[in-house]
Amino acid sequence: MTALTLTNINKSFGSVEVLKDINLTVDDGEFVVFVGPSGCGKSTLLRVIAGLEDATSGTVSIGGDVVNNVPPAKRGIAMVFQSYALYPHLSVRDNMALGLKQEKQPKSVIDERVGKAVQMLDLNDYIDRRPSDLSGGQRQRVAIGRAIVREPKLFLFDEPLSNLDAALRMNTRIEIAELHRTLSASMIYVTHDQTEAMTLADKIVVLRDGRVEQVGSPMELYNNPANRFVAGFLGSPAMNFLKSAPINLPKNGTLGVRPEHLKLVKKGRIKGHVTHVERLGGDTNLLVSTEQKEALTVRLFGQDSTAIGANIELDFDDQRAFAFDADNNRISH
Amino acid sequence: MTALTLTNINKSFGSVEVLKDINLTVDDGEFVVFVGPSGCGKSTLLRVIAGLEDATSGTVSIGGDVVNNVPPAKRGIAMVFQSYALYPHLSVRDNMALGLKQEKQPKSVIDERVGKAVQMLDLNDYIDRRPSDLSGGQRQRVAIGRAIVREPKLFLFDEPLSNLDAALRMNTRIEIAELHRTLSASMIYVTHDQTEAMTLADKIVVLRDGRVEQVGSPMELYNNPANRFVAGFLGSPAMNFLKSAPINLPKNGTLGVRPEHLKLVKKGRIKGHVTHVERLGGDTNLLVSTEQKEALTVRLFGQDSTAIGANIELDFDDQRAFAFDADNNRISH
Amino acid sequence: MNAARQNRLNSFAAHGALILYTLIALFPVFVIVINSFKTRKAIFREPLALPNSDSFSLIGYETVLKQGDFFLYFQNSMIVTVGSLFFILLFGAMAAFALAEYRFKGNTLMGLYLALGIMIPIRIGTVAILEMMVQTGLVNTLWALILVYTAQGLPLAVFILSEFMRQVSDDLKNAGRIDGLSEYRIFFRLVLPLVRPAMATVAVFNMIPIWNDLWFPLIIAPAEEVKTLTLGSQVFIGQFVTDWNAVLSALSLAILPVMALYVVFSRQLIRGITSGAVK
Amino acid sequence: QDVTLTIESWRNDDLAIWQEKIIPAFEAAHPGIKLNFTPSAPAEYNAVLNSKLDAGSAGDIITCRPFDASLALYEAGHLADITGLEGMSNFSPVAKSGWSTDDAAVQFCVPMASVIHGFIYNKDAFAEVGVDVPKTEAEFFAALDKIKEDGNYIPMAMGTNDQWEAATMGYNNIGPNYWKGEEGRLALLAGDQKLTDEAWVAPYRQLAKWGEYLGDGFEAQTYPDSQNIFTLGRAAIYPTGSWEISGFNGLADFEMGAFYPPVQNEGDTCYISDHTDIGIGMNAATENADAAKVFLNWVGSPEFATIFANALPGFFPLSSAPVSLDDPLAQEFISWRGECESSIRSTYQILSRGTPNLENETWNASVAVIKGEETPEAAGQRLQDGLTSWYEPHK
Amino acid sequence: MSDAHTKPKIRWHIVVFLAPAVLVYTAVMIYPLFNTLRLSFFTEVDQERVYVGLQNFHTLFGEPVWSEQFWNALGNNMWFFMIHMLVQNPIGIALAAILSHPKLRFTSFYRSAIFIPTILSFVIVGFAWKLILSPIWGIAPEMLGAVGLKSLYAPWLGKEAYALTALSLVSVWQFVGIPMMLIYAALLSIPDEILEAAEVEGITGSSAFWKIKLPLILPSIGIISILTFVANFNAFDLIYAAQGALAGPDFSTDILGTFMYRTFFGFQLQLGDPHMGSTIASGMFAIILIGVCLYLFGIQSRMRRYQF
Ligand SMILES: Nc1ncnc2c1ncn2[C@@H]1O[C@H](COP(=O)(O)OP(=O)(O)OP(=O)(O)O)[C@@H](O)[C@H]1O
Ligand SMILES: Nc1ncnc2c1ncn2[C@@H]1O[C@H](COP(=O)(O)OP(=O)(O)OP(=O)(O)O)[C@@H](O)[C@H]1O
Ligand SMILES: [Mg+2]
Ligand SMILES: [Mg+2]
Repeated sequence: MTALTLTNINKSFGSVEVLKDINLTVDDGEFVVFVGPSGCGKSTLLRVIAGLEDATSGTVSIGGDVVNNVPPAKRGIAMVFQSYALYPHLSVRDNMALGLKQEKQPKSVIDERVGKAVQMLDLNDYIDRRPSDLSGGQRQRVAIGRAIVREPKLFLFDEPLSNLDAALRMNTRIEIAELHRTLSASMIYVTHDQTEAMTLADKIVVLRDGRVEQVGSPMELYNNPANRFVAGFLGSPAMNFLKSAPINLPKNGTLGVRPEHLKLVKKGRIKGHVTHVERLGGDTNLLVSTEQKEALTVRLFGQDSTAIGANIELDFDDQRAFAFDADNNRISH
Repeated sequence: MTALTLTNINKSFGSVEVLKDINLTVDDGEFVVFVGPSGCGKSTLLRVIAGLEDATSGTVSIGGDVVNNVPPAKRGIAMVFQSYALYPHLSVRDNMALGLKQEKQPKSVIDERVGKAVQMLDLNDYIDRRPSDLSGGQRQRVAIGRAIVREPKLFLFDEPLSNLDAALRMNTRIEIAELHRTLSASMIYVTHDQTEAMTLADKIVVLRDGRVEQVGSPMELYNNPANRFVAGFLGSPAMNFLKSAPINLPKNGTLGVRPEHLKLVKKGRIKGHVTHVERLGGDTNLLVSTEQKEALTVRLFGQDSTAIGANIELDFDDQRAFAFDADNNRISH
Repeated sequence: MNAARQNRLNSFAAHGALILYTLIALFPVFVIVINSFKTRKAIFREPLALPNSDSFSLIGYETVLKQGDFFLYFQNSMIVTVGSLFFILLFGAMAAFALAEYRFKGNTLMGLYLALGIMIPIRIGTVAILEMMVQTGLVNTLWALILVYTAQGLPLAVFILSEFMRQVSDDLKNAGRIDGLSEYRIFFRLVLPLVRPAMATVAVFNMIPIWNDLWFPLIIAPAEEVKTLTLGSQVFIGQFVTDWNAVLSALSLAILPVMALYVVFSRQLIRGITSGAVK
Repeated sequence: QDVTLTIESWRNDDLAIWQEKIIPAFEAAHPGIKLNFTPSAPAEYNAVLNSKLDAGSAGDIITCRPFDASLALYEAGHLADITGLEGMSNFSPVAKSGWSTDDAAVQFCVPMASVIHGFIYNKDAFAEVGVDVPKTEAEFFAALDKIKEDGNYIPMAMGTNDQWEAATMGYNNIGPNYWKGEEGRLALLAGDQKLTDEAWVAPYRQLAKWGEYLGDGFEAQTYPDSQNIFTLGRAAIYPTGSWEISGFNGLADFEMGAFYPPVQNEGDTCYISDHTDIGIGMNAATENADAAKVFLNWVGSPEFATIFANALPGFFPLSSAPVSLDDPLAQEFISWRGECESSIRSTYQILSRGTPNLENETWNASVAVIKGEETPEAAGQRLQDGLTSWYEPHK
Repeated sequence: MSDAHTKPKIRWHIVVFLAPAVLVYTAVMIYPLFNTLRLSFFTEVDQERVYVGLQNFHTLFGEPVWSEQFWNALGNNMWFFMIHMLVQNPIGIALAAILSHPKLRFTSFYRSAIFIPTILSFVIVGFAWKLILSPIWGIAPEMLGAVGLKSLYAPWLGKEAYALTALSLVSVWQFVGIPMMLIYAALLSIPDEILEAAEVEGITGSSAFWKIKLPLILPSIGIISILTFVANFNAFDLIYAAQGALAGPDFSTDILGTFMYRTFFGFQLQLGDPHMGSTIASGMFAIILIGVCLYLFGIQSRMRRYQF
């Protein structure tokens, strides 16, 4: 069964069209991640799904029922806001418990669920503080906890981890994945983080300027991007695009090669010199300027000693390269 | 010359000690990144440097002068707040221009600097909107722009990129690096992002519970962490820690191996089975449970086809492993 | 209207309650206004009836416009009200900001001192005030009234505004400090615009007693050229005979300008004025 | 160089008359002196005037309330001594009593007007119901009964909401017949009579009977309500004073008549309250004392008396010079001066100087009695107790 | 500022911010007021002002003629205040809560309409309500009659038992706009996102009000309560306009303000007595000061404010 169906959703703020003809299905228990540039309408789409914003046209159905006229609370959703939106007058515990109390859950259930969330989010020490006495990351965890305790059918997360530190982010990410598995709830998740998108998603939705560019599993999008935008948006560092490519391209076409698919070789089709080296510990990125003055990134596994200024030659496996036409659409081989 | 010297800084909120005896030097033109778990005091330390919060004890000197009693505006700094703190009643342009107008810069200078920042941050379309009509990421960019246009001697960034999408984040990161180079301004930067920390920093300061755990260049910290905390905090996925290790360890000691240093081998010292596979496109993480029921992460370059449940054997290069004693301090070889 | 979020029933109930209360609020005003257009006999014979061809009369308005320089009074009232409000808001907001923003010795005491004034009716200080005005030669000037009303309005303004100013995000003010804004500019450019709803509220509160005051105009500025509207309308209330037509007309006329001022100020009651400022 | 005299007054009502009649007449006769009449609302007058006098911003000419209010101003040095003013010779001692020191040695205001209490009635209503003007108390109540029975008219228009009507138009209106005017009043002042004496309690007894003839809800009826009820022709009798005449003339579209308070028994001497009400004096601090004296002298002159009396029928000049009145109703009132003995209101001279204030108490008691909340005897006792507590001759 | 010397630097801006208000206020308000309150320690004997210490207070509280009036006025004042607290403020808050609903239409119309009574002068309010409640002109009886409740009618303003309550309600009618405005302004400053978060949790309508909005506007409610307290204990005009200085019937509507005014400025034949008047004013001042201090130190200091 489908957990959520969006049909021809449009949304304008005044004369600004923010969402344009969005169609999307989320299956029961599916984990869908929205990605897209800042301002492309991700939050707005979440708000339309939540019922906090009315679509200008189109229908939203949750669990098979059209919910255009159903108030947010009755949609069986929970939402984590990008701005946290904590209740400033309530302690951490009460922030989480309020929704449950509203549902008239017995105290034991409330205590248990809140206790579990607190545990999971490592908030034990702060349980009686108010939001104003918490750090940014702590606030964000409270906001996540507030959604978790409600155990809804559909979770809406708006960049829930953006303020967490790496360790906590990883933990929480794994917890969310686990939550997803155990609750078998559907989840819609907005993020800017490649790792989150790739690891969590069953399905990634790439949005751009209020339009859906492509929908698919992470590997599908990674390996088969429909167009240059998607190809460039997924993957970090981003895919390299070359105009003056060593292979056959249509007029004004572009060649796309992912940084990890470029190999340092003695003799290669691409020549250039290193302009900058980013050492990340686990891997190293070389920023290269080609003979044609195009910029490239090369991703090397492990720590590399190539120095800035070094002249290098690069090559790649044609099978792993992508070709885009003048309209930036992918040319399939 | 030193751009900033912190001497014995302590800071308490009431009875809660948030910063404990912090000593730190930032050289002229240096790019220093603060990392540490959420709530460890990073923002507080930035605020003390900015003069927005008085240290309970200790001295702050900027450019050689003790500035404990100098108001923020006179310290020659610019700050990007974690909460953005945009002026809600001013347009994007005016948000950026306000500080310059205050300095009585000629209109041409203001226009030029604002124009450049707007360009860099891709805010052209929003220049006349108010913050309330912007998306989260757009707001954050405005906040960065506001700092950039002031061209101060010392920048303070509190997680400036956490709401940006990958592409923009990378661009802005590179812009900040360039800014750093061209302005030769010193920068202090709080982030949770490994990549940002590793690529931008001349020097990383790891904080924990209000204390400095270790200071050093990114590679220094990555390759020579002083203790288990630092080792675990830097690097993504995080370092694996094993109690029951195949090498000699002191009593209650721990072995640390980075995920990328674990190799899949036919016959290895560590045996286990795969519990989960994270496919990130460019690389693949295997989550492994060892025979001793310890959890491990293995990072493989490229796309890997290992399936969940597979029994695998792992090994590592002893030279690249770390040993920690019972107090979690590193035992140097 | 937002279909998903708005329960039709609730919105009916809300409108119902508001309409009911609006009727209660307006009924007496309605009585006054319709009666100001009637002959005296009709006012008292059938106070509830609308004016009809028989009972319609503009006699009250004619009397009002004939007696005294109504437009001058009007202008005086305006000057006094707007002038006083300006100083109340400016000085009051400044003091409120100092109290809300800075920790300094005697902060609480100063707050209490500034609040003392709302605890005693200023009328009992009339003689001393009048003496002061006589000595400074301000008697029978609009300045005298403006000064008195400013002093009278300050305590309340400080009290309310400081409460609202505490709600303005610290990060925001700090951002301003780092941008090099002086404390004065932080006040004028950041805080003042953000407490506009509160300023409007204070303005409205103060405008009413000032506009309607009879006492101080009567005592410190009774001269013809500085008479206020309220004082001017008072002419129609006699010892034994009251010209009800004129009183009703004058009062109906006097509602309009305050109403206009109210509308001006209430425009400042803007939803979400601080939204988007902080995450 | 023209001098402008500013006149403080509570008589908003008279603004037009001053502007249209009195001021032109004076200015025509006295070039070089201009008048500026600046009345304020009666309720605030005392407070406003006192404040202005204390602060030194009051006008040159002060309209004087009778008795203690003005006496206090004189004693505080705010009103000038004008005993020697020539115009003062035009007034009788009784007329002057309202504005002289207790020993009558110093005069500080020129008497300007008095008002006479009585009852105004609706002649049409009387004709319709078929009642005659009552001469005695018995006839009075018989008439009231008849009107009440008839049901077309409220027998008597009076309310107790504003309190003062009950005392002024009730107690002090009908009272002089019982305490024999000045005789009783002076005896009370001297401590020879007490408020518990029959002469002082009896008026309350009559008042106690009034309640049933007043309109429904008279408890909440205000003074303007009463005026309107009567002038709109809804009530037959209106206990009042001559001050209403000028106002009522323009309002009532029926013919009005007046009768003085009915006596107890046919043939008894009738007493009326002919109360000195308005005086006019000079601010001791005025810089235009000479001009002010010229003006005050003119106020004392027969010329002023004639203008004033005809401009404001119902406010009768106190000047000894005879004045002829054009208004028939006013003429009716003033004619009683010849028929009956005159007196002033009992509480005004000296007796309201202490706390509790006898005038205020009388308001309160009259209301309570009319509403039946206090017996006449209890009321008398309460007032007497209050008086005894501070007034030496009664201790 | 007294602490200027002990600080390393005088924070001149604090002085500048405070100075205009403090100067104007001290000169035109505090000085005259205290100059007048001072009079409560004096009395006038033969046109001379003599110092009598606490004698006046002794008179006020010791002599039944005075003390009975004082306690009567204080009691009435309490009732006056109670009615405002129990009727005016809840209605004001309720109206503001309804009005602040984000999607409700015509709110500015309602808001203005409900606020109109507040901008009327006391003269007009007194007149209108006397006319409406008057038994003579029949508006109230007729309207009650229209719904079959004519028997409930009584000439309220003229009855000891009802007059004060009736006037309190008129005053409530007049001033409901004030708590409404303040609360409305406070409600507006609650960020939309918080309310939306609540909405998603099913906390809407009245529970959103009780659980989210009310706690967040508590500081404003505190201000309103204390303002109501102060305003009520200073009240005067409405009673004066409707019932006169003697606050009839039989002093049943006499409150401290009318009592003080009558005594201070005099009335009809009663001469003004600034000394006893100031004594009463000092008493009022003390009562209000105690109330305000209780609030400031007992309640406000414990109340949390939230920054948005
Ligand atoms: N005003 C305050 N009163 C009391 N405690 C506070 C206050 N501000 C911050 N804290 C506490 O101080 C600690 C440090 O806070 P800080 O904001 O510096 O953390 P941080 O390192 O910036 O965290 P994050 O990465 O989550 O933003 C936290 O535990 C926080 O709860
Ligand atoms: N109330 C509003 N009025 C007008 N425009 C708005 C409003 N809210 C959002 N927008 C605009 O709509 C677009 C989409 O906003 P939205 O918040 O959905 O972006 P987003 O994809 O969530 O971005 P981010 O990743 O930066 O949070 C933006 O360009 C934004 O400026
Ligand atoms: Mg968003
Ligand atoms: Mg922080």
